[in-house]
Amino acid sequence: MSQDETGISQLDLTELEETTLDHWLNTYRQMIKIRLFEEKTNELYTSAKMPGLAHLYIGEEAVAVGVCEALRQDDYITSTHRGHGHCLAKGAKLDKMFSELLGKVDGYCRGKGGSMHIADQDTGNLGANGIVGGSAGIATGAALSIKMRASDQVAVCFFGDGALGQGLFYESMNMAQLWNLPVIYVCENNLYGEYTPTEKSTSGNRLARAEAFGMDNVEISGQDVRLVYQTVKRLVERARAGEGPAFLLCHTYRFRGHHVGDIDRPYRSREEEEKWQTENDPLKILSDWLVSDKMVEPDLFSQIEEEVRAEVEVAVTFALDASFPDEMEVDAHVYA
Amino acid sequence: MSQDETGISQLDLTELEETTLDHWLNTYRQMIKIRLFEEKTNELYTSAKMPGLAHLYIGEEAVAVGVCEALRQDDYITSTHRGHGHCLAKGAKLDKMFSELLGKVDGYCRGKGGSMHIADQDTGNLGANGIVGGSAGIATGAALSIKMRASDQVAVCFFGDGALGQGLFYESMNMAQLWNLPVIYVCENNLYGEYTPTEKSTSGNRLARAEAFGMDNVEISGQDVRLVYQTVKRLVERARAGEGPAFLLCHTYRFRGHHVGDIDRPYRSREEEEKWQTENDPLKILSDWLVSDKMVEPDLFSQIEEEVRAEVEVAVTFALDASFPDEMEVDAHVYA
Amino acid sequence: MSTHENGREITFGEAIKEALMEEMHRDSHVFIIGEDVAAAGTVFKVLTGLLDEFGPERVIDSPISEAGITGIGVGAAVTGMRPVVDIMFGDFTTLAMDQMVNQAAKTHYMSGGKLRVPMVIRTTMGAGRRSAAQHSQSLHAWYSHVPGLKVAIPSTPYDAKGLMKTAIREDNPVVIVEDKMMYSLKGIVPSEEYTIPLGVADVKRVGEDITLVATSQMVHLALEASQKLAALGISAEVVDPRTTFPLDKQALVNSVKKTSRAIVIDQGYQRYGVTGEIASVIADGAFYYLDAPVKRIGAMDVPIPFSPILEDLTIPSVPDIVEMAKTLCGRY
Amino acid sequence: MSTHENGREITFGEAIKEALMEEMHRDSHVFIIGEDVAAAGTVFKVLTGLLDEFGPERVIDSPISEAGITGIGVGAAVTGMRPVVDIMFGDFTTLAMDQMVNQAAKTHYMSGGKLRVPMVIRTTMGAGRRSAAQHSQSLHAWYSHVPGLKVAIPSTPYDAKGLMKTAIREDNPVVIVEDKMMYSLKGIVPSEEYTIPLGVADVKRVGEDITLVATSQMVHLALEASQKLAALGISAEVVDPRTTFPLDKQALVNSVKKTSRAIVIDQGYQRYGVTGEIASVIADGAFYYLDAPVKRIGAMDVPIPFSPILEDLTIPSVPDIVEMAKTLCGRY
Ligand SMILES: Cc1ncc(C[n+]2csc(CCOP(=O)(O)OP(=O)(O)O)c2C)c(N)n1
Ligand SMILES: Cc1ncc(C[n+]2csc(CCOP(=O)(O)OP(=O)(O)O)c2C)c(N)n1
Ligand SMILES: [Mg+2]
Ligand SMILES: [Mg+2]
Repeated sequence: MSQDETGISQLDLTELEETTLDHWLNTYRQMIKIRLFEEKTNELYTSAKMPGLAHLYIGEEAVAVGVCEALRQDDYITSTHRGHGHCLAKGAKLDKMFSELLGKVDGYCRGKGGSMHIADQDTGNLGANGIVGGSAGIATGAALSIKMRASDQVAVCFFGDGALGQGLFYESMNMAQLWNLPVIYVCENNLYGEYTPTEKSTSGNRLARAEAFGMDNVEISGQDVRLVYQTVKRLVERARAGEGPAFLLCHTYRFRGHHVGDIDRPYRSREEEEKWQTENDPLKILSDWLVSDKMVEPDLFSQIEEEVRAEVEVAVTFALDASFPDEMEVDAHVYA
Repeated sequence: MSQDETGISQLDLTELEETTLDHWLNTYRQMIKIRLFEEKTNELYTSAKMPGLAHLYIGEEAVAVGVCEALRQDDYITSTHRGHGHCLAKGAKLDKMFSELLGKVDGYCRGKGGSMHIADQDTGNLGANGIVGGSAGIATGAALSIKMRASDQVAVCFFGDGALGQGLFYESMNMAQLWNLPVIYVCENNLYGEYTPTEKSTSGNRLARAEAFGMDNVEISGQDVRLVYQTVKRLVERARAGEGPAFLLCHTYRFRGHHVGDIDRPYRSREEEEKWQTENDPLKILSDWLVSDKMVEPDLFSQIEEEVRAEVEVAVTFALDASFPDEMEVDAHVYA
Repeated sequence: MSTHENGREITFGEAIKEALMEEMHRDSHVFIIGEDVAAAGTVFKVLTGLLDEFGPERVIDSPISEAGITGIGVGAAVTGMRPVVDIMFGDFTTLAMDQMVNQAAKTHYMSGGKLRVPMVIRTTMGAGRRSAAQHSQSLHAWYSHVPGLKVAIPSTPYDAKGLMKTAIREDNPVVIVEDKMMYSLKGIVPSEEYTIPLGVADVKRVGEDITLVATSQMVHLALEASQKLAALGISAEVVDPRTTFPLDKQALVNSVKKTSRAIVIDQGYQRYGVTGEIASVIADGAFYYLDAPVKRIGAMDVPIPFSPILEDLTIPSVPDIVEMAKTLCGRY
Repeated sequence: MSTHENGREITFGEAIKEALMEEMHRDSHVFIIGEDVAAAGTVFKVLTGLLDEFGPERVIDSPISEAGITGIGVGAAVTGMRPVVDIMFGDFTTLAMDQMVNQAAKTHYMSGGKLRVPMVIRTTMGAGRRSAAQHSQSLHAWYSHVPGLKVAIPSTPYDAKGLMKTAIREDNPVVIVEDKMMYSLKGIVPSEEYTIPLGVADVKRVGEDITLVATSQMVHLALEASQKLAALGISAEVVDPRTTFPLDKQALVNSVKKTSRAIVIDQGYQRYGVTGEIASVIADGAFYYLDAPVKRIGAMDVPIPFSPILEDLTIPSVPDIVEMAKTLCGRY
């Protein structure tokens, strides 16, 4: 992998040749699935069908999908308050996710977790987290467990740029590096933590935060799913081979508000948003390349989109029709 | 200031010319005062006159004294569980310190704080701390307060290498750098945290931990008080001038156990201890130089030592004779 | 009951802001630090306008560092400032507990009375917003357990403003816990300046047959329950301690001595929480006057579930109170 | 009272170590992580020998990162291991509260019962060592307040070993709080293997006139007080809940129904602590049997002072218990 003059790693096009067209089409499908899931979630919110709030992942799809495509199903991830993308990318089902968002008993957590706490053991998702930075230790502990069990799994810790404000991150990275644990810290730098620009809350250089612990680190654009995939594949191979943890900084952007209710967004300009949405849409970057380099018919993308849209419709209908938990559920599962 | 090939900053001998002989003799006096205070503290412990435990500063005197000689009385320090040296160096009185260690009402905290919590507002000591790393935020907050009050004070945060394990440090350094606060983080790397060698608990490079936040940072030997003083003077000047925080890494060694009861020290070799004690005694380094370069008569040091020893005797007698607090004190000062 | 009928009607959120606004004008040492407190005026929009009034030096947006900003608050407080540290959700105070408990609360005592920590920690409590287990807790029992901290949990705009102003002027760390569900609740506050001392309970409704001791939002449930009970011929007295520490034990005990029955209602987890302390204070102090055991209604002892149907079950409710009161008064 | 007179006499510290030793032999998923737990065998020397037996992979010295190691424990637990996280002083759990309360305690529930967190957090409590305010707290009321956590506070080597073994086999996070002052306390444990279920109180002494509910080290004070009371013709029953959650309410209430008087003794800060909960459980459950108010003796509500003369005043004492019992029994 090469770097440009800013030190940001660039795509290695020859390496891409190894990957099949099917892979990329599936990648596209995963990304649009997230996009359409989130759009539907927004609709559920605005039509007052969803309780509470949700933090949409629209615009950042390439990060979750690029990372998770490089993982096995039995690899672990820990996720964040902005977690739908991670869940879906790791293999979660639309109907059980919508059900969870609506507080239904068919949801991944029987409606008890909701948007901010979806977990799915079957796909290795150890859970979204409502505490910014709250999963840094959990991912690191999963990696310790992997090592103790002499497994070759890998753990990925997704977190936002805002989580770099939390001390737990540094405690965790220190131990991961000390003990050479198979964990990859993936920072989704979407330029804001809530309504505060990241440079107002983060001094110095983000990559250096990992470098300080002697940790392998890479900085990439998080909008190019090919690059994310390529980079993570390499980091995962290293970790699986016992070569230790890594820190991956992905530059990305949330196209929507901090959460579904964040409509005005006075803290950033419409121009900035538009620029990202038009010039840096991960779906478009991938499809453009597939059309120009892989001779894919543009129609194929609308076809995939329609297929996924139909799946989303089925799933949301399922969820809307599903039952709320029985009242007896309320004090079940407090203890195992 | 120059650096050797390892990057460790070295003494600038010409700069030293500016400093008077009186200054250095006073520096020596301060250091031997700490040494003798701690030896007496150990004696109080072994003769079962002191309740609880104490963490002795013997061997590390040059750090506290070098730093505090570069500070004004109205500058702030925050200290640690190993805090006697910082207290004395900042100007605390022997009798009130011994009294505190013995739980007497004449102590700095009326006997309520003890060894681990001595604070002295008059000399700017915001307090020792029983929580490793616990004062990182306090020192940073003092610096914020300085800035808000438009004062030209400076705050120094003393902490051990072990405190680098605490997340609070990184949260604090991030804010100090973001807001350009007049705070200097002084890491006393004495190679161990309790019974664990620092390299077993600290990955990567210690200096890089500050570098990661874009913070000015320097690494020095903490055994040469001239170098500590020279370095801190420069950092203090910068901070006073509004040029922001700094991180100073001082390599040092505690000649004694982790605390007064740590006698066997199986976690390190007698050879290692001896090497530090003979080759790297801060008192000897200073006095040797004063003899060889400043033509000071060796006798002067024994004379100073005897004077200080007498002061220590007077102080400890005062403390031993002092009264315990009245029982009514127990629930006074819970609230102001 | 505090009489403050002549005044302006404002919301609970506005009351908090007014208190800060007035105190920041009065004393230049008061400042606010927290996540998204400045331009955003907090995620609950409670502080909107303070940035314009006082600028970014006194209304400081911080990184997401709850422990760090609390520590910074302590450091600023011992060196002459009067920080108001804003911890967005009470659930996040778990990240700042060392700084709150080992540093802020103990510094004055450990220093033998020399150092002072005049600092306010503003945080929130309360479920009902479908925010799930990590954004809905009411952890004021914890803060109240700690010597060195004072804890206020206002239930009305009037109390919120008066207690906040007092807290800012206190030379001790005070935790103010605001129920998120009450920010738009309206009430009258006096036009002129006022403060409310910490440690003085307020009788929100006078009654004869049973005492409902209620905190924060639970006061309004208790008042609603009192209406229903009145229809049944049961006269309930509603007493709001307003601060869990100092606790106005005398007022609570006196009320129960009069009514001879009591229910303590609080939105924290029930076990080892606020209701246990207050119930045992009453059961002890009014022992010879009690006609029935002192009962407690806290939040159900479960992590707060997301699903609305479940979440609502975990929060004390008006029917819970009415039913229990009826039982205690022998009406079943 | 548990009968275990046939066995070996070991110390409280040895009991903890034996439990760990046995469980680590039994189940290779059990491991220990903490500061200076390995070569040093903890600062209290309780775990000496485990490193030799199980090696540094299963007895892991960590950096000074209480939040980090607790989080690591949660992550290891949900992925198949059974970590025992060692937090040296209970005072330092303040640094790990988010991980204990928002993560460990809630993960099972929030995941709808799918993820499990079989993890033990070992920590300490208790004053009396002249360690001052940041090394002497007993914060088990906090842990007990949190749904999702279980909390054991053993008072004897027998209980310590049996409860620790059960805790390690539990599929839930269990906090075990050990009084530092008891590590050298001796007692008999059976030669054969045994466990003790969580939630079963133990009557440490049978009596008729008054119930002394006591936790952890306070059990021994209560037993000593019982001797003194016996000399005065007052027969005290000493009941040790052993776990604050689950709490064996029935056993406590039954004892008081028999004796009609009770004092609850615990070394946590008194206000909003363990004594309030237990006293109100008893005052409610045994209301119609009580001859006197249920009384409480907790630690004095002050930061624990260093000076021995002051520190001793803050800890519940045998005379405190004797005096209060005499008063309750009408002997003054
Ligand atoms: C400990 C904690 N503090 C504050 C919050 C409130 N909060 C929720 S999301 C968020 C911003 C997080 O920013 P970032 O990590 O960059 O993630 P992003 O939302 O940008 O994806 C904040 C402050 C929280 N959930 N947890
Ligand atoms: C938060 C916290 N964790 C653990 C301890 C126990 N402890 C006291 S001193 C110490 C070692 C500190 O090492 P370092 O910071 O290097 O200081 P040194 O003792 O070497 O001067 C530890 C672990 C503590 N006091 N606080
Ligand atoms: Mg962000
Ligand atoms: Mg050290």
